[in-house]
Amino acid sequence: MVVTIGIPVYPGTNCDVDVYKAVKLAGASPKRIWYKDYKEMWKVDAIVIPGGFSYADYIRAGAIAARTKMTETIKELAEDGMPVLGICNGFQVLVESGMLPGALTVNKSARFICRWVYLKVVRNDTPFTQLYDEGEVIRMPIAHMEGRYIPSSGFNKRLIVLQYADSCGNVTEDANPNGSYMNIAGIISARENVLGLMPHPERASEDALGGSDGLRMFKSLIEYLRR
Amino acid sequence: MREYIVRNLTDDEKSKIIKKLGRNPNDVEWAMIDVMWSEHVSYKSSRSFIRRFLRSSGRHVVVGPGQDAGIIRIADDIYIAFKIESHNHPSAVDPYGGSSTGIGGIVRDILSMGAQPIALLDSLHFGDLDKRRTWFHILGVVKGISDYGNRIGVPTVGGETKFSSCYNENPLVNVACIGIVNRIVPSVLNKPDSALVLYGNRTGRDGIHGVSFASETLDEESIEEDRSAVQIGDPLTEKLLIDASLEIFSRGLACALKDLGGGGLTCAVSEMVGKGGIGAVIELDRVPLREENMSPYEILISESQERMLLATSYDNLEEVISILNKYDIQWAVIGRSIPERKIIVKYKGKKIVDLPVEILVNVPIQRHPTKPRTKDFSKDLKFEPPSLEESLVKVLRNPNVSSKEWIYEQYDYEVQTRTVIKPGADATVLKITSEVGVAATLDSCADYASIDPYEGAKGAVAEAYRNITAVGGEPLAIVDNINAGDPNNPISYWEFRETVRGLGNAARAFSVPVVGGNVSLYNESPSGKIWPTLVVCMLGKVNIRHIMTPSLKKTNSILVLVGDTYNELGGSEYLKILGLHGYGSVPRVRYKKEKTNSKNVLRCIRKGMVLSVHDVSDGGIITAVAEMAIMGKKGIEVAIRSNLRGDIFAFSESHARYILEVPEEHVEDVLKITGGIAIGKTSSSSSFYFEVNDFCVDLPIRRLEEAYAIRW
Amino acid sequence: MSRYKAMIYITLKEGILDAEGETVRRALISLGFDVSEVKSGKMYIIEFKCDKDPEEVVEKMCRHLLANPVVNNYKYELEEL
Amino acid sequence: MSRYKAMIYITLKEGILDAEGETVRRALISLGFDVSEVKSGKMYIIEFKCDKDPEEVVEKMCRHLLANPVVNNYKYELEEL
Ligand SMILES: Nc1ncnc2c1ncn2[C@@H]1O[C@H](COP(=O)(O)OP(=O)(O)O)[C@@H](O)[C@H]1O
Ligand SMILES: [Mg+2]
Repeated sequence: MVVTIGIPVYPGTNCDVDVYKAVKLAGASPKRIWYKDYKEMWKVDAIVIPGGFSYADYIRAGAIAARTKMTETIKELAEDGMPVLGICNGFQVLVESGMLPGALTVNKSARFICRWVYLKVVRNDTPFTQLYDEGEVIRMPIAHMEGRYIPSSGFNKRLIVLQYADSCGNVTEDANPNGSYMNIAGIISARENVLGLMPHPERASEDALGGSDGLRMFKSLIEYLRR
Repeated sequence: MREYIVRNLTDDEKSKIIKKLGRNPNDVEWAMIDVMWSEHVSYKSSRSFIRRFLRSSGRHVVVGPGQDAGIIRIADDIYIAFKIESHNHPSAVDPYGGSSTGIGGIVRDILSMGAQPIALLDSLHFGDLDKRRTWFHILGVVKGISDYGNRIGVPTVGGETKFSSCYNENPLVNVACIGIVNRIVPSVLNKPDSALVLYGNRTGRDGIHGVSFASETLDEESIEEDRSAVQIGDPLTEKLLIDASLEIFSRGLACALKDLGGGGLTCAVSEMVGKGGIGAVIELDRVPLREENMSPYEILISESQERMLLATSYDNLEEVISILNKYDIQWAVIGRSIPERKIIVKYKGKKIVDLPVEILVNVPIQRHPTKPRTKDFSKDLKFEPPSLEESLVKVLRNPNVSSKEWIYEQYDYEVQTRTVIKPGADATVLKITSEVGVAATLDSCADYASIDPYEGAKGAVAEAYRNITAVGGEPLAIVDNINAGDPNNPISYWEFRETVRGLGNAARAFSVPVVGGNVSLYNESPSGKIWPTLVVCMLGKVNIRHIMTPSLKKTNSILVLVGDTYNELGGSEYLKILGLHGYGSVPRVRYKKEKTNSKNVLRCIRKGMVLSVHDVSDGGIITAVAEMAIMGKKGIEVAIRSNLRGDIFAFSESHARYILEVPEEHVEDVLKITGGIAIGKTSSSSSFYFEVNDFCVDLPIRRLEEAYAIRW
Repeated sequence: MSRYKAMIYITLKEGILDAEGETVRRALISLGFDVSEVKSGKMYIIEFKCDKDPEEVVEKMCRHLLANPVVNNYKYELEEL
Repeated sequence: MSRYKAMIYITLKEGILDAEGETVRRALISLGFDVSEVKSGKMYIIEFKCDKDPEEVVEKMCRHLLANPVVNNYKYELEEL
């Protein structure tokens, strides 16, 4: 079965081609869709919102993109149960549009950080992480200015899927690159079909680039869709 | 003629122009001639030396100097465009705006060749760290590059950062961009009756007199007065501009393309048609404006950012427009090309400019007197050496040497998923296909050039050559940026000439042609001038399977030193920490040795006989070994006997040297191939033991790491 | 329809680390100023037209786009042009 | 030494491209607001101590760090605490 994955492209999105390559490598059929062509999203099996700087991150990262017809469409599809993965700016769009709880704000250092980090896989019972082991430590790069997760009131810890950790999987303050609440790197929606994460799995999709732990995230999703 | 319009012309040039034209130009015409005759646009003071010393031939050169960027072939059907540019003056006044628009400009240079921008590099030179102004420069420049480069989705993958008081008032911001070319789009148009489409940002009053500003020395007054020369970048528009342009190229709709940089619309139009032997009619009313009541001369010379000029056939116009509309980019058909060699500008129904193209594009060469600096740099150097331990820690902590992670971590160096060797190594490697990669480095040796400009220029080329070699690359070509002082100052002009001469000779000797470059003069202020600073951007070709990094990989492997060490401390980091900069002879470039050693090191890498490689440069052998140990988190034990005094051996910055980490079983072969010597081994302990004659360092690696990884 | 100008100020809520403000505070101290606290914020000066209650319109702009209720406070001044 | 609170507002000078303001304007329009102009700016609320003229101190903070006189305008309000 051919799995089609829709990749929305907003003005300023810049990881769409990287995600396209990774999704293809993982075995699915990717489709980049310009934000004006949002109706094309109806035809896909799952959505990956890529990173970048939609609308140059003006106001707040993801804020303007979250209020476009494209995002409204994605939200409707997610409400119908379609899996949606938001990476970096994609995660920011997800929280800004209310598809995920909380907010993402300026890093503790007030600087942009590009760095490879270790992550602990807290949950492997999601469509996006089923190919990892629970508690497994994986490596991926982060690259963001606004990645500090702030919970909204009544935050449910069950939603945490990925945490920044050291190479042994200890969730320490030192391992927290941006000051996120509880070292949160990725969370899932209550319905468990929308995942947002700050690290870039598509940049860790090939050993030549420094690691391939990220590729399994796309493979997980594809396997889930095939079932 | 209003004086504020004409800033670059001498009286002599003015009368030449009147004679050639047979009449007095009007105000608008004067303004156009003026920008075209500025140093920044015309290279009038530098062209003669560049022609004389820089020749660029080579099997793999596809486009040499003179275009928006150089293009080389690195494999059968892989073409790479690259170019470097300075944004020194704007960055001195507005570091954030200056560096970000520098990035925007160099990216559009690459774009205008029809190439897809895939990487950026930055060479930064700042003043003393104990000056408030230096911090104003550093923080603004780095943030400017980060905010702009990251947003447009082009990774900033490498660079260099150096410090000296000569840059206090005149920091240098040189940025380079690399692109992949599918089909070259010329910047020259030779077809009359093509539509000229201006697209991108609207035109505002910003950047008026930018070129003149870049062609003058800086003083307080010029800073205040030249406010309008400063521009602010708009990365969102730039990103859309890139995407739209790439789509236009891929559908074959571009006849010619130019970015609007220095000299604005005037320069873009006259160079595009002028070099193609035709002319153009411009309808100025059609230019989309950001501000009301802009005068024709302001519209013609504004340097507002993020604008491109495209020539396309009228048949394809509709398709071009639909692409621009898709990306919400402003556009206007502002004119057409004509067979007559004239630039005609119409405004409000009247013809306001009618100039022969030649007057705008054929600017006569200007010569200035030169005067050698008579300084005896071979001056005897005698001093009591402090302890090696203390010196090593000081050198590692010196901002010229210490890790630049805190800078490159603010740049997205991963986007586009090509960065195989990340910043922090000797050169960056970008993956082009699963086999072929490009190695890239930026280097300068201004500290040597401050003592001997000729030898320093050669040194910058040699260092770049070694950095490419060290990652496993075969050096291919150069683009360069020469930063110097006021050409009217005979010593500055001599330094400039010596720099060009050194660059030219070295490039020829190493068979690494110069395919493009940029000159930035007038880096002088009342408090002094900069050291002549040649920044070399070199590209090499690598096989992705045979790449190397400098971090030590294993314990109990052997460290091999390749290359000879001389008493060459002049311009070294060691003398700098001792407060003796200016004494001693600078490292000499020995072409033959440099080439042989490079070839031999590459051979060892390709045969899989080495685990890590680092070239020896700033801080000498001991620093190179320390960096390898710090990056690889491995202990080392080194013991060397030398005829030189121990500290001199340890810190000499002689060229043509490398440190290799070699597994036991390959040591014999590696020594045979390279003629190197085994100097020690890696160990499982966490200590750094380095002994040379009766000098010795024995420190925990952690101590060195603390010094090296200093963060600001 | 009347024309208005709104000055909108957006800050971080009490209790949320103001990373930028903190950086500015440290920079000011290193420059020799005796600074105990810095809060950073954003400001938008907006000229708009409407025929209903302008205050309601500005509230809407803030809640729909300019401020994020999870992290931001906002306030504004309104002026008829 | 007295304590003061300064509210500092920093905007771009007239004629200098305000890309953020322009993007926000378009976003507001697409959300149905009738907006003719948006200017973006920054603000800092600073608590500090000094024994000389506080106005002079704030001027210095602005000129030395918070604003670049080449591209920015700034204004402030001062309050003794
Ligand atoms: N301004 C900068 N931007 C990006 N990378 C930088 C910058 N300055 C230094 N680097 C990186 O830090 C590393 C060390 O730089 P440098 O000491 O100049 O290396 P080398 O001596 O081998 O030329 C390189 O990988 C370089 O790319
Ligand atoms: Mg090196």
